Amino acid sequence: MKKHLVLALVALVAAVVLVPAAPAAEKPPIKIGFIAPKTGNFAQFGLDMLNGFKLYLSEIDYMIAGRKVELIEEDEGATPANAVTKARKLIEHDKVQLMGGLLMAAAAYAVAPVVQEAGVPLVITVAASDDLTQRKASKYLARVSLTGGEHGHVAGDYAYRKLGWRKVAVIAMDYGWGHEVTGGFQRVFEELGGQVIQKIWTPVITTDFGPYVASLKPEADGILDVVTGAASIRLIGELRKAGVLDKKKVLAAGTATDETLLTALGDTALGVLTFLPWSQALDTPENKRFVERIKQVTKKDYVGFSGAINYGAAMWIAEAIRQVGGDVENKEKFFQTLRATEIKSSPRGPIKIDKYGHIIQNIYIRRVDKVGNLYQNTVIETYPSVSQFWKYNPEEYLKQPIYSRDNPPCRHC
Amino acid sequence: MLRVDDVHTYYGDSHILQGVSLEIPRAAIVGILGRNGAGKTTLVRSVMGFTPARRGRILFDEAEITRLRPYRIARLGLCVVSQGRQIFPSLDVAETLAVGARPKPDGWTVEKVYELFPPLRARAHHPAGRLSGGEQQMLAIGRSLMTNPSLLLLDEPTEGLSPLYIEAVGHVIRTLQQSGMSMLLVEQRLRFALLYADYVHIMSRGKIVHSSSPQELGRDADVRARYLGV
Amino acid sequence: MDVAATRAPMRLVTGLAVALVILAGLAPVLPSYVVILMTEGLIYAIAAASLDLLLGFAGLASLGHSAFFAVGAYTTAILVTRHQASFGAALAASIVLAAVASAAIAILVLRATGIYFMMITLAVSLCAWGLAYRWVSLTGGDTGIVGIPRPRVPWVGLASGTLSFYYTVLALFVVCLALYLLLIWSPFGKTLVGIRDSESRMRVLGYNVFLHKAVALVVAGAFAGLAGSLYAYYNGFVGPSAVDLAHSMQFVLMVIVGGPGTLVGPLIGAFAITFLEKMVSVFTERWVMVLAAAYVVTALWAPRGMLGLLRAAR
Amino acid sequence: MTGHAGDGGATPAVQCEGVTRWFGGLEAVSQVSLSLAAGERRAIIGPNGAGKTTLFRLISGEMPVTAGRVRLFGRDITTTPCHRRTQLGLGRTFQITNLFPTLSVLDNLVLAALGLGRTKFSMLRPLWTYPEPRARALETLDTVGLADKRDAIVRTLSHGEQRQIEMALALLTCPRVLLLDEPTAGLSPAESALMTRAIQQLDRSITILLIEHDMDVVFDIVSRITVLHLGRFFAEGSPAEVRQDPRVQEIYFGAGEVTAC
Amino acid sequence: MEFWVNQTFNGVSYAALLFLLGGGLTLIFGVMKIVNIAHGSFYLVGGYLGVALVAATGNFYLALLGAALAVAAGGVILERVFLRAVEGDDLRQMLLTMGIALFFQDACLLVWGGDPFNLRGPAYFAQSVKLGGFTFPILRLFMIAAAGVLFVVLWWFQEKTRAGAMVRAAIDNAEMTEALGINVPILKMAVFGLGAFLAGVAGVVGSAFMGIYPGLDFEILPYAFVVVIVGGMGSLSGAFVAALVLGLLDNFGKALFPEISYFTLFAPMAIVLAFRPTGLFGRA
Repeated sequence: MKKHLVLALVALVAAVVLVPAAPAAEKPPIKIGFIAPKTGNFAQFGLDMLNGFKLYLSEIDYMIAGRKVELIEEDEGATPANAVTKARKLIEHDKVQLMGGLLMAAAAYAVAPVVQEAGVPLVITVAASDDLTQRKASKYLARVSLTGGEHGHVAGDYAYRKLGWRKVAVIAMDYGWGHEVTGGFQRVFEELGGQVIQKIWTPVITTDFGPYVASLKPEADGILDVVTGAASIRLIGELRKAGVLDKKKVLAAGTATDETLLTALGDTALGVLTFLPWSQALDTPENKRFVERIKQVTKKDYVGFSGAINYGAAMWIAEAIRQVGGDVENKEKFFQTLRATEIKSSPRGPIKIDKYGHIIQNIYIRRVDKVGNLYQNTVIETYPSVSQFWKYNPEEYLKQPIYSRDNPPCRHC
Repeated sequence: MLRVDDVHTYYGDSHILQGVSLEIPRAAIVGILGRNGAGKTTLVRSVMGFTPARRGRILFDEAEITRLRPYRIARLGLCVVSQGRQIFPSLDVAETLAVGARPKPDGWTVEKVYELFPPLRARAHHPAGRLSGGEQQMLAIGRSLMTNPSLLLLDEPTEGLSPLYIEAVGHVIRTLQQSGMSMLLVEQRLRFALLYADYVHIMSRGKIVHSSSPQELGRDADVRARYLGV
Repeated sequence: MDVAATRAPMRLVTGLAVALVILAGLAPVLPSYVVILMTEGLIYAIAAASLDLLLGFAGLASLGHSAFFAVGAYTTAILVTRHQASFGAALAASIVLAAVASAAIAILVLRATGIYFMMITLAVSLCAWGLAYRWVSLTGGDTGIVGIPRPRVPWVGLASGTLSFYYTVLALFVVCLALYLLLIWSPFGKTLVGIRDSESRMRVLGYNVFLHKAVALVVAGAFAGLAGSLYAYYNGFVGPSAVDLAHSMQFVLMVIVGGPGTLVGPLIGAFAITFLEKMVSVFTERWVMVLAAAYVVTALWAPRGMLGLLRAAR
Repeated sequence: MTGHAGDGGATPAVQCEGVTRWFGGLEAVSQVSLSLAAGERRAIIGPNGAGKTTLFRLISGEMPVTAGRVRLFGRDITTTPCHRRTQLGLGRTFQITNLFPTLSVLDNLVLAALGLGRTKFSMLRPLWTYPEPRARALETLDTVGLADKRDAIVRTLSHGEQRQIEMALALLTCPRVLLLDEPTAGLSPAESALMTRAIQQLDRSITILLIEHDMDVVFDIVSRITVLHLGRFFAEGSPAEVRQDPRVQEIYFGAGEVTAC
Repeated sequence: MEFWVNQTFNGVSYAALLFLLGGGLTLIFGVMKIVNIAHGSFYLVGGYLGVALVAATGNFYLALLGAALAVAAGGVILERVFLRAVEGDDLRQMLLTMGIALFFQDACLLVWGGDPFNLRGPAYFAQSVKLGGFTFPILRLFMIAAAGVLFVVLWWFQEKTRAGAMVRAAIDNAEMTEALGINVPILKMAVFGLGAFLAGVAGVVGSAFMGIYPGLDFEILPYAFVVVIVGGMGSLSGAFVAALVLGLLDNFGKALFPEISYFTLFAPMAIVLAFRPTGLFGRA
């Protein structure tokens, strides 16, 4: 028995030692670790992330500033704990110079301290939780995706000023993203004079939205919908069937009508308004070119949001590496450069980073339309260069607790 | 009709039947006597295929059935009336009779079973689990008859019955024999077995230790005392 | 003192000691990722072995074991991040609270047996998940609790955090292993096997079967709490995924894959599944298929788990 | 054996008053009353299905009564849990051998020896370091003559050997009242005789209630017989009286002949 | 008034979905006595096949039948090739069905990718009927009808046909059933196939109702368990009543006390089991 154990161990050791056999070049490749789910519930998001990220790298032949780029992909599965383990592997075993990816907020929160401790720059390319770049911001972390709060702010402003809503009912998923979008929305909307008259929190696994939709208050001018992923299909379908969508406008957090869901949503989502830093239908040359290229990779009509923002993330990282002349080994300089890097045009528009490490970017208001046989998120309004702090003073903003179920409290419910 | 040839059966590691051989001629009743734990029920289980013999052969009408699945054995014309009756509580009486029925020209029908066991007719739509012990035994026998077997294995058919019912069971056994059915009658009641069997075997510790006509056994107090404690 | 009775245990202890020396000695020369996974394997081994006390020894197939594991993990996370508790204090509190939680749950679940026990513990597991998710003020909801620093245990001459934590876990593992062995050899351990074999006989021999089962649940829960505490330190964070059904299933699978009722089997199972998941996934995206195949093959051809297979091979 | 002497003639060792048990619609035991003096040896007989084993379970507490009361040395134990009754001195064997099949013979006996002590909760010391239960187990093992089988796994023993262990387990609980459910079931005449002698030689202070089919065994052991039929009390008397009673012969033996095997 | 009518209707339609989920599992539980962890996979595969068949044929009912039959066939093969080898050992059955479930999870990801699909039913599924001032979505009516019809058919089959009596006999005592010459191995295979068929139906109907995506297999598995356990293993009527009770409880729980949404299904299960360890209609 002992013999078997020893043999097994030896085999494992051999396997690990032999795999990352580095080519003996004069300048070793730049190693980028990338953590994304490739199995489990969120596998498609992860694959889209990788598709976008790798599309840019392949466009530049995996060469930046004369150095080869080696991308080491790790699967986080569906559990944040896996992400931590894989992050440790990338840091300690592969000795990556930069780490990217991360889809789920929980995984990002869990990985951030580990990466921080190792002093490796971490670029979060999807995970949206506010505090990653606010109260829990860390030195080596930058985020080029989005936050719930910033999106909520934009939506609150749009709902009050452009849609003319005064009373709103909210139906939102009972987790960070839902709390933060709702919180941001409520703060801006109520400061402008509106009232949130109902907040329904739905468990992340909700098979039937019937009971919630039926209890939406009829006096609301409109509905804020913060339900994402496959559950969005159910909620929007239910809103349509119950007749809510015929009577009222629904303003939904962007990924509720992500391009990858449009086929499944079909006609039910027509007319739903959403807000997000990108749309497949965004009419810029950069975006058109990107959409065309990524379609060749995925062979699908619809391009997911996570692919687009990861393409931009790769552009931005590559630009930073170029600016340090490929000298990523000088961690401090590399990281300072990374944070200072600006891109004038990416598929979603310009990208720059605030001093807390979060992206400043355009946020678009979109409407689900049918054009020919295909559905699209038509861009109907642009909020340029939105900060995660909206128009508030960052220091004061950060003194308040993070948006949560009861913050801001529902005074008009 | 049935030949059991040097059969060895195990439960896990324990060697229960240790080389049992016997034969049942056509239209004969062969009795098996013995104490608890002698292996009588295991013999029935081996013949029926519930606990297949590990060694030895069992032939039915010259066809080997040693390792067939129980339903294949049953379809060849064997049926068992198990110890403890093994009634289906979810079925009513009529359903129980119908569930395994394999009709044959001039064979058993529900009507004939009711004629044989009149109390069952009155209870036709009662759940089987609510019948009295005697009625359950009738149902167990009736259920087996509905498969029109040519050989019936009766495992302690009188267990737990009142004298009245015991007599009724005896009467049924006699009737069945006259209709040409063969039977293996496993019994603890010596008198009952002596009364109905054409030939008796006594089992002890997984072996057949005595074989004779019932009359001989009736005379042989020594054997009775040694193996049956009577 | 019965000398003959000690022969088999002594062989087992010798074998385990050799294995432990190998585990300890190899670590410095192994790639760090392997050491990381070995750390995880050890933590899961503690948890899986504690479940084996229930499943393999007392015959209680619990699908709710991750609930106690999670109580330990959350206790540590809360105490360390909000109250700056020391390693020892966090560990102790985790063990105690997990034991208390198991005692409470025991009253609810112990009337059921067999498959129904499995199902009521499944229900407990699902409710615990809901609680972890919903009780945001305590558990941090879906993002859980982050920023749990690794315990600082000064190991002579060790700089690497990974290696130092590995030895910390290994040391605790050795303590647990010793306690497990004492337990299964002890009078109480024997009573559990007796209950598995025949509850009715145990009752007429004067045993309060309910109490013994409850004590077993509490003991197993305490060990699961310890493992959970280490898990919190290991990952640096705790979230609802520590409580979910998949995690509970994983413990059960570790025990079955390794060989229930053997104590050593679940240790092997814990290592096997940890490495299958996290090592294979480095090499292929289709690691789930590999894991699936491993389960199917074990179920079909290793009726007594991997340990049974190893024993048969000898 | 450290059985107590009887608590005097006044208090019966076991007393059942109108004990009744329903299973769904079936009355398995109905209004059974019986009383055993301390030190008495009594048999319960009756055809299969008479409710004998069910009555045992009601007395031992494995199953709650539907109605009626059970007393042990005058103490009402109707609602006392099974394991407490054992601690109060009630021992029992099973008709269908009920042992710990995956454990060794010695471990079976040691578990029985531990049942009444505090040691059974000890978790941090190996069992083999406790000399007392082991010594008691070995002593009992000697008396039943299975010393050479002590390390055999019980599952692999013969039926006769398992019956002996069945008895040994009950004796290790130091019973003052012993319920024996067909102790000779399935034994050969020689084994049966040995078992009968072993029961005869038990400490006279132990009150014995015996279910048995083998009339020779019954006559050798007991002084009184209670007959149950269809869950009800049917008759009671000395062995000779019961044997002569034509009604008993009618229900139990079939007409006329003693045929129990 | 409107609230109560609407929510009751929602609850009943949700109960219909729960019954479709749990009905097949309870049959499998009863006859085979196994914890079939792959039941969610049958649902998942059924849903995906349904989506593919709707796309290919354009006919929802054809897709429903085709997908369910395909899943049933798959179930039969699984039973014959794998499950029979581990009969009677519940731990190994669990390990095996877990392996099978993981295999299908990954295979579905490989074949259909990770994007969610919504199974497109007939156009009238998106419409509602108005009755006495209340609005009833046709899809939900269809779910209720589907569950109702299936329950009646299954109940009739189990209680009124000889094959159904065989199934009940096998649940009560498989050995004795086989001794009557009934081919119990085939019966088990057929029941497993029937259970898989129902899971396939649930997959197609469920996908029309709530879409289909990776991970749904393990998301719905606990729901199926809840129905089976609360109803009592092997009891079709139990599953029906349990689904109804749980559907209404869950629905009103969520509507009236959204704060406890997480517990409206599983806490009742724990409580029922704590007091009736074999479920509402279960026999030990």
